Amino acid sequence: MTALAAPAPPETVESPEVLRRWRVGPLAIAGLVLAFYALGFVVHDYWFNAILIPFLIMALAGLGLNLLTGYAGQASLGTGAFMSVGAFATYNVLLRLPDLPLPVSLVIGGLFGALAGVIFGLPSLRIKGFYLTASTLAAQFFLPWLFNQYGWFSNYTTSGSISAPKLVFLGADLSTPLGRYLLTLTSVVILTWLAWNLVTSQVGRNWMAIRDMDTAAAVAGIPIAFNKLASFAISSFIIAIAGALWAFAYLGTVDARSFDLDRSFTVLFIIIIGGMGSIAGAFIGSAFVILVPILISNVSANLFAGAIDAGQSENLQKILFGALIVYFLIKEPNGLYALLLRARRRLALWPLKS
Amino acid sequence: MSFFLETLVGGLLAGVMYSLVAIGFVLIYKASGIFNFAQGSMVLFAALAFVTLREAGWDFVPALLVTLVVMVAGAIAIERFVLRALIGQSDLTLFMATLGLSFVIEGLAQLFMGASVHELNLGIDDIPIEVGPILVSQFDLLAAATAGALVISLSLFFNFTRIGISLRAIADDPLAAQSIGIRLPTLWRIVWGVAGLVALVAGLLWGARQGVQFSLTLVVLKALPVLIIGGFTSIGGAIVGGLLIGASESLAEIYLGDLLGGSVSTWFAYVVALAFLLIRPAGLFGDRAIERV
Amino acid sequence: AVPSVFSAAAEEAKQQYFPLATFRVGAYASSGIPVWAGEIDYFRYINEVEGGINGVKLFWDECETEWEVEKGVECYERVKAGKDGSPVPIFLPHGDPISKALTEKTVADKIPQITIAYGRTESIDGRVFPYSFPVLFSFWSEASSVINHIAEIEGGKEKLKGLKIATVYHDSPYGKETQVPLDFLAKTYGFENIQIPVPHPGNEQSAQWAKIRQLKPDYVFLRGWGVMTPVAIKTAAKTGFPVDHIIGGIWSGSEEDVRPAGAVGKGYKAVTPFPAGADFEILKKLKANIVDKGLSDLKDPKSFGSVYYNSGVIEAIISVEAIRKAQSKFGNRPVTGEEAQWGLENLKLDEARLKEIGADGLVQPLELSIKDHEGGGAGKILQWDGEKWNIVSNGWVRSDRELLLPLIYERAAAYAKEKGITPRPDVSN
Amino acid sequence: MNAPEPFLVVENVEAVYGQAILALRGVSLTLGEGGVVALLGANGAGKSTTLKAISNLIRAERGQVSQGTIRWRGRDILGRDPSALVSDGLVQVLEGRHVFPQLTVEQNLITGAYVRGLSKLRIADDLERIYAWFPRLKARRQSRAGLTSGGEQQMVAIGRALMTRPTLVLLDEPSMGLAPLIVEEIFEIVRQLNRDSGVSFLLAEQNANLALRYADHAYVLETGRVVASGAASELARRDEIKNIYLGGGSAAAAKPTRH
Amino acid sequence: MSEALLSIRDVSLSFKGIKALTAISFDVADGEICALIGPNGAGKSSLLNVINGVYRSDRGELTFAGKALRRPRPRLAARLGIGRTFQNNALFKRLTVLDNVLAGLTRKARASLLEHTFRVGRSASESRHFRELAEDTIAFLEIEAYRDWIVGQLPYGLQKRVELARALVSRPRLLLLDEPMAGMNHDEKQEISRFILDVNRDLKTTIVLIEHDIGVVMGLSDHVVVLDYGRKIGDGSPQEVRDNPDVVTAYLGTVH
Ligand SMILES: Nc1ncnc2c1ncn2[C@@H]1O[C@H](COP(=O)(O)OP(=O)(O)OP(=O)(O)O)[C@@H](O)[C@H]1O
Ligand SMILES: Nc1ncnc2c1ncn2[C@@H]1O[C@H](COP(=O)(O)OP(=O)(O)OP(=O)(O)O)[C@@H](O)[C@H]1O
Ligand SMILES: [Mg+2]
Ligand SMILES: [Mg+2]
Repeated sequence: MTALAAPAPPETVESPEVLRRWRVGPLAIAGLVLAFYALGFVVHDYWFNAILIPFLIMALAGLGLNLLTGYAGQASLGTGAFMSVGAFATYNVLLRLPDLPLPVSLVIGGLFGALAGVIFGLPSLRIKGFYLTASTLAAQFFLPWLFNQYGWFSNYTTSGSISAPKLVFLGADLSTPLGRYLLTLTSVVILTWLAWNLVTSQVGRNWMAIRDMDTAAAVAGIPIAFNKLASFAISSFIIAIAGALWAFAYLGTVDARSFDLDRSFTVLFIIIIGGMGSIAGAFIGSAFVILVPILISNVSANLFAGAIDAGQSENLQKILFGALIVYFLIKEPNGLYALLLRARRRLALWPLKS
Repeated sequence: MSFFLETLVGGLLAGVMYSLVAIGFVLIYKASGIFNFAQGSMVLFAALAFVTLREAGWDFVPALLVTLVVMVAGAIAIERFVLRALIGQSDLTLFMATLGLSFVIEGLAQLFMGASVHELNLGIDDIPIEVGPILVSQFDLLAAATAGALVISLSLFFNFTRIGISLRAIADDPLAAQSIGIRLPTLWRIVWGVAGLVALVAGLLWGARQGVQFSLTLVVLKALPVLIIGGFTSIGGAIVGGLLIGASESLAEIYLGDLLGGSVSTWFAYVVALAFLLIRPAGLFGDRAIERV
Repeated sequence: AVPSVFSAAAEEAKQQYFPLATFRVGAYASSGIPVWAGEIDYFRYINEVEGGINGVKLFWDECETEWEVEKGVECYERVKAGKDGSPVPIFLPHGDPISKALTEKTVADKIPQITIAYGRTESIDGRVFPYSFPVLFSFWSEASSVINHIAEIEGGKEKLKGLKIATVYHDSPYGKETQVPLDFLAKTYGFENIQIPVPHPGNEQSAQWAKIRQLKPDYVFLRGWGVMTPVAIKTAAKTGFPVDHIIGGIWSGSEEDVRPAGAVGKGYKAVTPFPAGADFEILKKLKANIVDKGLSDLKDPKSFGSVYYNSGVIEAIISVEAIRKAQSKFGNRPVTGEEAQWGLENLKLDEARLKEIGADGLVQPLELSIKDHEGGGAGKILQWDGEKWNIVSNGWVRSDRELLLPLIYERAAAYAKEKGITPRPDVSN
Repeated sequence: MNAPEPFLVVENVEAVYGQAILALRGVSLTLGEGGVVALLGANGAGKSTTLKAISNLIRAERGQVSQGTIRWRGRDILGRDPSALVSDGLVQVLEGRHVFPQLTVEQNLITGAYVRGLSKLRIADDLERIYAWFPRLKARRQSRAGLTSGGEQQMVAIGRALMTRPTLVLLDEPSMGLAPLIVEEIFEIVRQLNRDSGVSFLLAEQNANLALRYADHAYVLETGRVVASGAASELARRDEIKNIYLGGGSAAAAKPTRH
Repeated sequence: MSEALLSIRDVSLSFKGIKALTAISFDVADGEICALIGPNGAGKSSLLNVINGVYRSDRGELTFAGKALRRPRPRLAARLGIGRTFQNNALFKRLTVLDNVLAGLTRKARASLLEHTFRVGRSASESRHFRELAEDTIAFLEIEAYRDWIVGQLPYGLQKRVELARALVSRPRLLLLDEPMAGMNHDEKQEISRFILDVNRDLKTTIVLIEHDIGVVMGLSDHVVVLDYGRKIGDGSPQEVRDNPDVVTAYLGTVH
């Protein structure tokens, strides 16, 4: 038995202790973060407004959902709703308590999201699988309805849409593209760090245990109810902050309808294509979802301009995007992150074995 | 009182229409444990193909048959290029694949058949008839009858043939199903083909009600709570769930709507469904998850 | 900083860039396709027949938005810097949510957005919303025109008293926009104002119409969106409500909205700033010079002269005229957004000018100013005869803009206060 | 090479999981028609993988045969649809009780007969045969299989496979979790089917003593390679093989005891 | 033999008409190894499930360490120090071996959610401490080589070991093992037997174990309880049970 030589472990999944032991990780990540900050000072408006900011915010939402779905195993279609809670709560805090510093308002918005998450997470104590997923739709339809229905939430504007009062922190105006980018990036960095702490700790491990087999988790002494609700709370906290950023740092103004079911799908899609149960996966998935359509559209705009009918070219793009999704899922069901890891390993072994 | 009755009957009839869409989901879920998000796109595609043929001058029956053939061909292609390659993957992965599929189907539909809005006339007048104190539409009655017939025949088909049990076997454990010779590809083609048929029926009836247009894909939103209540695996549950949702939604809109400011039916069905789940975690007729240690 | 760079560059550029944020796929493609065809056909007409605007030809790129906010924003960001040295004079967001998301961005970039018959009503006040132009017909004007049309049928505004008018609306910010003015008008004229919401997407309305059957209103004002309209008409017929007593709003008034309702749609009316029909002079010219020569962007010839096609033409006319106006001050060259803003705010299309363009009857007489980015405020009433729309109103039905404007200014001021905006002074000319 | 080719030939097969884990590194074995061959080896040696490579169920676990050939009755069966193989008479009993949890015990068994498309009557006969072997299943016939005990599930899995009326059975750890009486029973069934109906068996089994008692030929695997093979009776006698690869000698070998 | 650590009195359990357990009573003495044997479907696993609260018995009482277990729930049982392995491996499939074992330590965890989130307070020291415990157990069961493997990809036999490690790592007072040696060859069974003996001897862990290999049972256990059709048909020393004619006909047959 002990004579059995174990080959190198396949590294397709993020497991808390494996992550914790990353050696190159911190340095590389610090470098990456710095690079992102540096990027802020070299790129053009278009990059902030159309690519970097939405990419970061959707990655953040993906991160939040990944905690819930990828780590704790509770698939949710209520992401849009929790984003809307963040947006509307933050809006009201900014409006009604204008003296609070911006980060505090964001955190309060996140806390309301957490509260909503806990309330709508309660059914998870009894319901599992797609039934649970479908039941999160109750949140998805109820919360945006609430914000749309009662004018108080949008301060009785006729249009029902909310827009950010001036974004100021420590006297600096964060309403410029660069300001909004830095605000977003900083929020993302901090929340990612916290999420990282969580998933590499006993908490993350417990969530994953519940995900993989909840009876066994209970037998091992893991408090199931507490952890499920905690995962809903923390995930919704992050998602809510993403929602507030979406409203104020990206679009500038939103109404409840822009947090519809499609948004929930997009975020779910991000984590599945990026890699469930992987922090990097949320970023990779977000990049895919935000960048690929833009890429396709830019390429085809330059390639086929005039050659084929505009409408048909749009349809082809849509088909292509759908086909890409299916293709990548077939190629690597564990997401692009796993695909990258494998490619990296191949590359490392390259001269030796194909 | 008659107002109440009328609201109730209106709701019930609407509920049947929801069931019609829900059945498509049930079929595929039964067969593979997949929550098929592309069902809505299939409804659109079928209806669009049918009207396009009709507008090109085809007769009703040939148009119907050709559409059906197209849907079955589509089912075979889906099995070949998507499902087969994804055997044994997690539910969520499969779910997402169907989402990708829906992009493809919608894109294809619009690529070949355009994006215009079409009228679909099935030749049934939508004229109200008075039944006692209440008004009922002939069309709605027909729709209800169609849905009823469909449910009964499908239930019989799946409960009294080998296919039914084989499908449940596949959904339970595809590996084991293969190991004893159940042909996944064949069965998947059958089920997706039947789901295509159901999509066609739903597409025709919904299309006649609201026109054949992109928003046909949105009818799935009405089907989801129906599924939750009825259970993802029960065809009969789809009809019971549909009636329950239709009726409660309609009554809620009238009697709760004033209280809460209207539009409650956006979420009411989901909340009803959720309440049901808390009592029966697998819907009324769904299979309970089995976990033995 | 951006515009100054470009005004220099623009003087060298010979052509005017005019990006188009289209939606040719997705949920709203059926309306997008004819709209953009109308738009593009008119631009081609300007280029081919008139040799450009005072010799400055137009050229454009498309980017697809699928009518989604994020894609719209991305598109705007992609094109806003102009192309080949030619700046963007005007942006047409074509979508209520997109236009709202762009409200502040357009101010920062100094690019006017034209939002005909959508967008914030209070952006009529150009002192607070310098770069948003809800030209022609706001939702408030829409509501008021419908009431005035009913008054006409009934034989005068005093006859409105005691009438029951129900508004069946799409339950969204768009749908709710008319609640305030209707409330106000109901108080003014003494009719009963009933509001009935329909949740998105509105493919099932039995409860709403059961309620209408119970309340028995005299008229129904239908503010639908997408599939909600045909379903409403069908359900109305099913529940025995007379279809010719339903008056649709702008976005319930296209061929695409009624055709699916089939035979029961006959008699249904709608108010619109985009009259349907191919008899207008300019449409004849488009037919002769563009469509018949195979230059049209329109794939489905049936749509020529439809509400959506005409709306594209109308929007293009207004854009072109605004650029023309701007050229009158800044010179015959591609203009910047800031210059086009001036053009828009000083745009005046009287009967005479409209006749010259060939758009009399198609576009209502219009006069914009800093305080008034709407300028028109009238609509025509269409009635569906089972095949096509016919104009049944006697010319343009005017709204009670004088009554409503103060309310609008109040709301604009409140917005300014919330956002900490100092309104521009009204320095008309 | 005039002699007829053996019933089943596995030649130099390499198998990989997830394009990364090399589980078989060139396994070759043969099985004559009507033979009973045992595959032995420690945990992780590759027994299950060999069986799955033959039945082609390896595909469903994201694995694949990257090299080598597998022929059955003279035909190349590499990469064939597993269910097609079943209808030709090759069935595998998966390791680890793969029952259909939502179906009843009886429904589970009946699914095994579908591949033959038999009449209800014939199916009933076959069912009785299975019930005669495993009376325990008859008692639990209406229970959902997922709720039955571990051993009962194992019986269901074996019974279900036998319902296909196979000519070649790949049995993966049949004795796992079964009470001693039932283990004996299963091996008796193997012997009986083999003798009376000429069914061939390839069985992966941890209980080497038992397996060698019933098999006529055996292969020993270690880390994906065949390290020894021969007639079962001979292998059973070769102590060094037993000690090195099969863990311990005869049943009489020292057991850990208390005190 | 010392006094009873676990005493089971008159426990009955049924599922929709199926009597899984009928009036079962016996004691498990502190420090002993008690084997539970019986034909398939006799109710052995069900009994373990009742002991640690996965199933709720219809009737009967359980006493653990002198205290009555009124409403046993899995987590409560874990907190009291009852560890468990399962017949069908119930591992956390997508975690590594190490993380599976660490998860077994939850009942000892003290650091709060917030401490972990911000990496403050007890978070770091606890993680370090847990890591040591886990590594010890992994070394003890000789699976270091697989420490970073995803459990789902391990062969069955190794998975059983990991499960044992997970149950063992928190040093339970009572360890319930459901067929820990299924699917192993003779050597491997001996190895596991040795581990079990070591645990029992060195850590004074009381063990209840289900096993079908009668040779192992005889060699390992102090006390054997035999179930058949949900009833207890034998209870005594290994030798006594082996000589019990009921047991022979119901379970062993004539082979042994
Ligand atoms: N689904 C899988 N994915 C990845 N690796 C696998 C998979 N199944 C088996 N392996 C690996 O392949 C090798 C051989 O495993 P296999 O299951 O064939 O062994 P075995 O001899 O049947 O062992 P056991 O006696 O434990 O059943 C092992 O190293 C195992 O880790
Ligand atoms: N949750 C359940 N629902 C229904 N029946 C059950 C359930 N759990 C156990 N049973 C039944 O109770 C009986 C005892 O099962 P149990 O699993 O305890 O047997 P066991 O002695 O462990 O058998 P084995 O040796 O085969 O594992 C079996 O007939 C089984 O079908
Ligand atoms: Mg094996
Ligand atoms: Mg058991």
